[in-house]
Amino acid sequence: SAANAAANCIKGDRKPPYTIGWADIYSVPTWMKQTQGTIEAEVETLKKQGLVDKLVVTDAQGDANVQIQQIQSMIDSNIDAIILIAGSSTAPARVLADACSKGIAIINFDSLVDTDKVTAKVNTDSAQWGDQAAKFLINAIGGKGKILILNGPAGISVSDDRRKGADAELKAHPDVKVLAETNTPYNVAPAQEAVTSLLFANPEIDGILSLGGALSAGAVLALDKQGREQVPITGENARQFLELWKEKGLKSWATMQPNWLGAFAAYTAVQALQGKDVPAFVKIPLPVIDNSNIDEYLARAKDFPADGYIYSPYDEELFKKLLAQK
Amino acid sequence: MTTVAPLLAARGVSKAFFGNPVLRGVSIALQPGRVHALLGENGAGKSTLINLLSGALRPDGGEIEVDGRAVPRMTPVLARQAGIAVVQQELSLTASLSIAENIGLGAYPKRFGLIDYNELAARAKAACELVGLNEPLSTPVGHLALGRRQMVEIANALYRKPRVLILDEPTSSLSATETKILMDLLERLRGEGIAILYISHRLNEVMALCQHVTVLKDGTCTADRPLAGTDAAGLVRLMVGRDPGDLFPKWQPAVSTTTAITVRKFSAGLMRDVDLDIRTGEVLGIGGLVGQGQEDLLLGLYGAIPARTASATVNGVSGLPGGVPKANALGLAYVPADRKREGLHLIHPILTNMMLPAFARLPALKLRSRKAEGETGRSLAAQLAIKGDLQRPAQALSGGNQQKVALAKWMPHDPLVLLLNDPTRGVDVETKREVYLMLRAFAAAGKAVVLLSSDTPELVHLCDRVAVVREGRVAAMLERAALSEETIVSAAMGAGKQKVAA
Amino acid sequence: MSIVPSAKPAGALYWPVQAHRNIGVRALFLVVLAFLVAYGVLFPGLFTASGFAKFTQSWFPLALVAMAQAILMLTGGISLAIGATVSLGAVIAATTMAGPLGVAGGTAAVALTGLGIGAATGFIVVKLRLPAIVVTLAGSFIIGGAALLILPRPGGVIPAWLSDLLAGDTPAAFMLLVVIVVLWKLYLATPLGLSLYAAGENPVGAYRSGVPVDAARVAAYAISGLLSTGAGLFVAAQTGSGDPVIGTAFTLNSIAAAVLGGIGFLGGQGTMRGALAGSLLLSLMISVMFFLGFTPVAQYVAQGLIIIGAVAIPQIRKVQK
Amino acid sequence: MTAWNDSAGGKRVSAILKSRPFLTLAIVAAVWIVASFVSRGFGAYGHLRYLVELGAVIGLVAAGQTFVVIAGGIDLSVAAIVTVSAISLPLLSWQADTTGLVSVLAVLALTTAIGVVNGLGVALLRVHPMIMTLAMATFLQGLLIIIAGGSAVTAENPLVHWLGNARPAGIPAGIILWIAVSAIVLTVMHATPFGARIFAMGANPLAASLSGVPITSTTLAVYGISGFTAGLAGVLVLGMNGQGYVGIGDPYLLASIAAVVLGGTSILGGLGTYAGTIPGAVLLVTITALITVVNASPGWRSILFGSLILGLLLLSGREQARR
Ligand SMILES: Nc1ncnc2c1ncn2[C@@H]1O[C@H](COP(=O)(O)OP(=O)(O)OP(=O)(O)O)[C@@H](O)[C@H]1O
Ligand SMILES: Nc1ncnc2c1ncn2[C@@H]1O[C@H](COP(=O)(O)OP(=O)(O)OP(=O)(O)O)[C@@H](O)[C@H]1O
Ligand SMILES: [Mg+2]
Ligand SMILES: [Mg+2]
Repeated sequence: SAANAAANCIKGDRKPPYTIGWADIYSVPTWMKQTQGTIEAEVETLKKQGLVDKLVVTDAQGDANVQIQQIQSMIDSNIDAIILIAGSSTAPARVLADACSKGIAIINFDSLVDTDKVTAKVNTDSAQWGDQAAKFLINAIGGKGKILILNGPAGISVSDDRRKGADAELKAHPDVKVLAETNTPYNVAPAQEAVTSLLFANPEIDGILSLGGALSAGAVLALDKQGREQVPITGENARQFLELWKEKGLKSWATMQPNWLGAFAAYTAVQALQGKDVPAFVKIPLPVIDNSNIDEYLARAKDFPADGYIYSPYDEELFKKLLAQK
Repeated sequence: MTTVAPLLAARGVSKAFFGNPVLRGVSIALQPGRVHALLGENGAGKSTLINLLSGALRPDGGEIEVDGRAVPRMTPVLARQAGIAVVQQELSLTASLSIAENIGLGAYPKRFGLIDYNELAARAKAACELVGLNEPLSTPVGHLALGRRQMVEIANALYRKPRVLILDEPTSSLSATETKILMDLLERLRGEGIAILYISHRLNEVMALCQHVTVLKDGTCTADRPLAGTDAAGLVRLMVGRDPGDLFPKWQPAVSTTTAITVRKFSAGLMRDVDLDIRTGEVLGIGGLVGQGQEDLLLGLYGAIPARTASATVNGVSGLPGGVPKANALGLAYVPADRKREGLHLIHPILTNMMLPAFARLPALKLRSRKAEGETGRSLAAQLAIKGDLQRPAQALSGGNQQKVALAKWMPHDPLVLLLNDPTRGVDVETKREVYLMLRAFAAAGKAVVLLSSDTPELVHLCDRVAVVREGRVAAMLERAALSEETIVSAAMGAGKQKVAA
Repeated sequence: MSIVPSAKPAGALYWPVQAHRNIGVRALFLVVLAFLVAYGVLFPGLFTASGFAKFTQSWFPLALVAMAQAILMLTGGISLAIGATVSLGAVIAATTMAGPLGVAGGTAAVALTGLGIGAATGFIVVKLRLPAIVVTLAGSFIIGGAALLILPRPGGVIPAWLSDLLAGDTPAAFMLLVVIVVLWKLYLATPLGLSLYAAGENPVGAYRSGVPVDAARVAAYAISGLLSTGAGLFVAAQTGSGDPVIGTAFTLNSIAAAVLGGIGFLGGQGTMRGALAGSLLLSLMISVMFFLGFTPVAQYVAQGLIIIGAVAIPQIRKVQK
Repeated sequence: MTAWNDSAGGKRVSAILKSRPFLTLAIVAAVWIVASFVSRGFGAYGHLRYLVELGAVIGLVAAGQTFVVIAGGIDLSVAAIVTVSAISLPLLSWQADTTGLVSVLAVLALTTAIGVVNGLGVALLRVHPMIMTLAMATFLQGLLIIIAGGSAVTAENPLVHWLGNARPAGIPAGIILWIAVSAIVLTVMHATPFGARIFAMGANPLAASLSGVPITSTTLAVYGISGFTAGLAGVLVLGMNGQGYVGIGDPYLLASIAAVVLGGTSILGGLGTYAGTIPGAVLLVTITALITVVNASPGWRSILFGSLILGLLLLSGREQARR
């Protein structure tokens, strides 16, 4: 009954095999496709264990309103679990509360919703991301100099959180001067265009604080095409960036939003449905890529799409450990 | 002479477009109880003058007076308040609205701020009855034939109970019956003391209806006088400034026995199971009441609408063309009736309009020769008396001149069969004469002409044979000897049916 | 008056006129009906109060933006700023309603913003004679920027009772839609409202007949703005908060819904009932495809096919006739 | 009246000075001059050259879009086609194809075919262009799910790399490509019967059809051209970024339409020229770059961008009354 259920939203009345709903916000981008790949792999494993019988996938085509409607349909079809990347950090809150009240396990990862009416949220710490990236960069340029900040789209919580996370470090180093900031989609081309213009307008720069996605590759290409010296730059685990890093011998640091968050979310949903205790927030430690381990990542590059992300390895042990942490 | 102040008058008005003077010091006065004719060649400035009178355009100089008082800034709204209604040719209608909504357009009766549909229905019905429109009032205007739309337009003007009624070529798309209704109506309105300004290129109408005439030539007033004591020839003299020749050319039949087009059991649109032979060297008229399927006959032969036939031969090739490009390749050319919608590219230069059939036939990527195009264009313009810069957009031409362009563009291709849909609609007499001469010359050269016309005299005097169409069939095929306005009209009405069939 | 048939039964003209307007959208109505039936069969819960409520709630904002787009297209205009305007409406609602302005003040602020933006756009397009598509493209950046200024990241709050009222288990959204449709019918029965058609299809002729062409067009833009921010308010209520980029997808969806509903681009062609049916089809499609278990790839392909089919089949039938 | 104004040559000069393309060009020049005073590096030769190179991508997409718009349509699938082109090139690579030319041609054939399908829907099914191309964009999204990330190969196509990076005689290859395409487009548009048919079709399709213009095949050709130039833009943008990705074409949908209209082509069809689209494309990238270097919050930058477009439209964009 509901009283002795362990995790949020779980009433203990759902029996395996479970049907899992994957409410994808937009299935076309490569990162999403890779993430879906890890979910499908995990579901296969769970199927073999007799825990899951079906994975239902919806694609909101980038529209948060459609995602809400699709989650509603999942509720209507009495699905057992919903895993989702939110199209808006606020919009799905009410529909999720509905789902929660119906005893559906909800695991929200990557882009989170501001609500506690979910079974668990799974994510890296965006503020920490910004903080660590800023630390590396400031250190790499010797505590002073002129930098550019590249960030994801405006109006999105993730990009805003990462940027805010960098604030403390930047304030602590008044000698680090931010020449310009831009917001673009997390893609190569717009970053390359923006950085090219910024470089012409600000000929002297010492470092680039790039906060995710494929922005860093764009910046490196921009510097390269102008025949400029590369500067210290932060980034994410995009394969193109890691390859450029090696090729140009960059002074870099990268972290990642591991694609296996998806697999982990599916795993966690099943755990919660089975009555296991699941923390309301599972914080995924940020894996760090630096010169010490970049070769390990690049060695596996051929297993990943050319425009994809080389994520850190994972297995069930890791998932168990993550769930066990308090 | 007259002591009454004119209801509406222009005093020495001038108007120029982009520096080209169109009207120079023109005056006109509309008196109650009088039908006033406004005549002039195509492009003389008639439409422009009524646009000034009705406030659609503002004069560069001179004044517009209502009841003898000058109105400094005439607008369509003011004009309507002053009881002035204008019948534009098919200009002000909205296809998706119903007949009633179109008739009431711009002056809906209101109740609590909403349109009072019952009142609208009543008043629209009254207006419709005046012009003999009996279609349900809820019919969308888009479903009506051209002539019926014109009647809606007239009903729209009458709906406002005007004191001054201005009609710009109202009969050019009307059938004989509709024209008759309109003539009777105007006569009655005149009797009620309404002032009427009537523009037409059909001089017999003008002679029958009007009491006073103003003639424009090149933007100036060349005559302003009572009509009494003038004949049609006199009117033409006033318009063109010299003695008119005969309107219709003298011609000898040159019909051969070879046929240009033969169809058996031909069906397209409204036309059903028609057998027809079009011979080389003849002008074959197509007559009948408006909307009996005549247009579908031409369009079907031309491949512009789907058509079926048991057998067909077109210029020696068997089978229908089945598409406009193919029809063109077989030597067919079509000149549509509605020049603005179907005939011309109004926003494009006159020259481009003239060259379009050539562009459609030349190899797609062959380089154009601007020089050759210019020469062709100039010679066509000279041939058809189209004046002025050929780089102007076609919409800057007056209606009649637009019609000439729609015709001219086929001339360089020397088509073997000309399919003409009311080619002289809105064309002034002088141009008509030229067009008639051209058509006969064309036939004499061994080509075939199919002339669909709503102008019965044209059919009588110009055609070797006339096919009268009724309810989708050829009700009668009248040979030249049997041609007269009476035979055509009675065949069209179905009266002479037995006689002809026998 | 005389004995002229003024004593005809009420609506003797109005209803036949309406009936003629149904002709163009009959095929679409059938398609929508088929989808509704399919949805009902696949998800019987649709016929419960809460099922119906949720279903109409997901349709409602799309219905509003479809109307917002349709009214412009009827006048020969178009807007690429609908999505941004929805977002702006949402953030204004989410930042005002919990504050001193309260729900009434917040609603007024949303409505005034919509009317103001619409009227300004209309003025620029109509009076300055600039192409609507680029004016509203530029407008979408300006309006979207304003939304970002008000709420740089998702946040704000809508009073819970309002959210429960509009987007709870009540058919409030449906009632609201009915009210809006009635208001629209009333507007279309005013001289200014009906002028939309004439102003869209034949502005020169309409002007010469004394139709207030410019006023009708500017009013259409203003109403369109109001409907868009209204949709934003509803989305904010539905989600309980504001998001400065929530409306983005509505721009293209509103165009798709309107065109699906038979609204032409040249102005004066189409009916609002068609646009509403178009938006309903778009919304139904999402749920029906879910219950049929379509994969994302199949969803994309089916969506494309349904949209083309719904437009092409009536066209082809028309040609065949 | 001055003497030269009366001469034929003088007339032509004054016509050019008054024309929309020239006006747009003048605006671009003015923006460049003002911007280089405001920001030192903005007006540097290298930067302007880079802007033109970026403009080339928009310009290529907008070339097809100009054809389509003049013909009375619109193509909302160009963004998806650019992406399909950039993503599918690595998939269509063969060992034997050492220059990379064959795979580029294969991709262009694919994108042209996509355009032709658009044309089929518009001409034969009579689906409105906006709906047809929107639905096509939706289809292509489905296609992208299938092919995206499907290849672990980077685009190591020599021809594509050359296009994106080479600078023969100091001019980026992309710009050279754009110049060549522009010359062809302007010739086809204004000096061939095919071009004249397109204008006629856009201004009055009914009259054009009755004059013998083959509407169906012309429509197919127009959308095919749009697919082709969008595909070419995809190849170029792939070369410039070294890597294609899903979403790479997204910025080019609205940009191509804006470039066309800013360049003076009527969105209603029948009037316009690619000669205006060219400065229109450069104008757009210039404004984008200008906004990038302005230090302001995202909201203000967005507002500034919109206001600039609106302001420039006021200078150049009056739509003539029609119908
Ligand atoms: N808006 C305009 N812009 C430029 N030229 C115009 C305009 N309106 C009329 N014109 C020109 O003014 C002249 C007079 O045109 P108008 O339409 O008044 O002639 P019309 O007498 O009505 O001829 P028709 O007998 O053919 O109807 C024509 O040469 C026409 O080209
Ligand atoms: N460049 C132009 N721009 C806008 N309107 C124009 C232009 N040129 C001409 N017009 C309008 O078109 C009219 C010519 O076409 P219109 O249909 O009025 O001719 P019309 O002779 O009155 O036609 P019809 O004789 O068939 O009634 C001009 O009187 C003018 O009002
Ligand atoms: Mg006239
Ligand atoms: Mg005329």
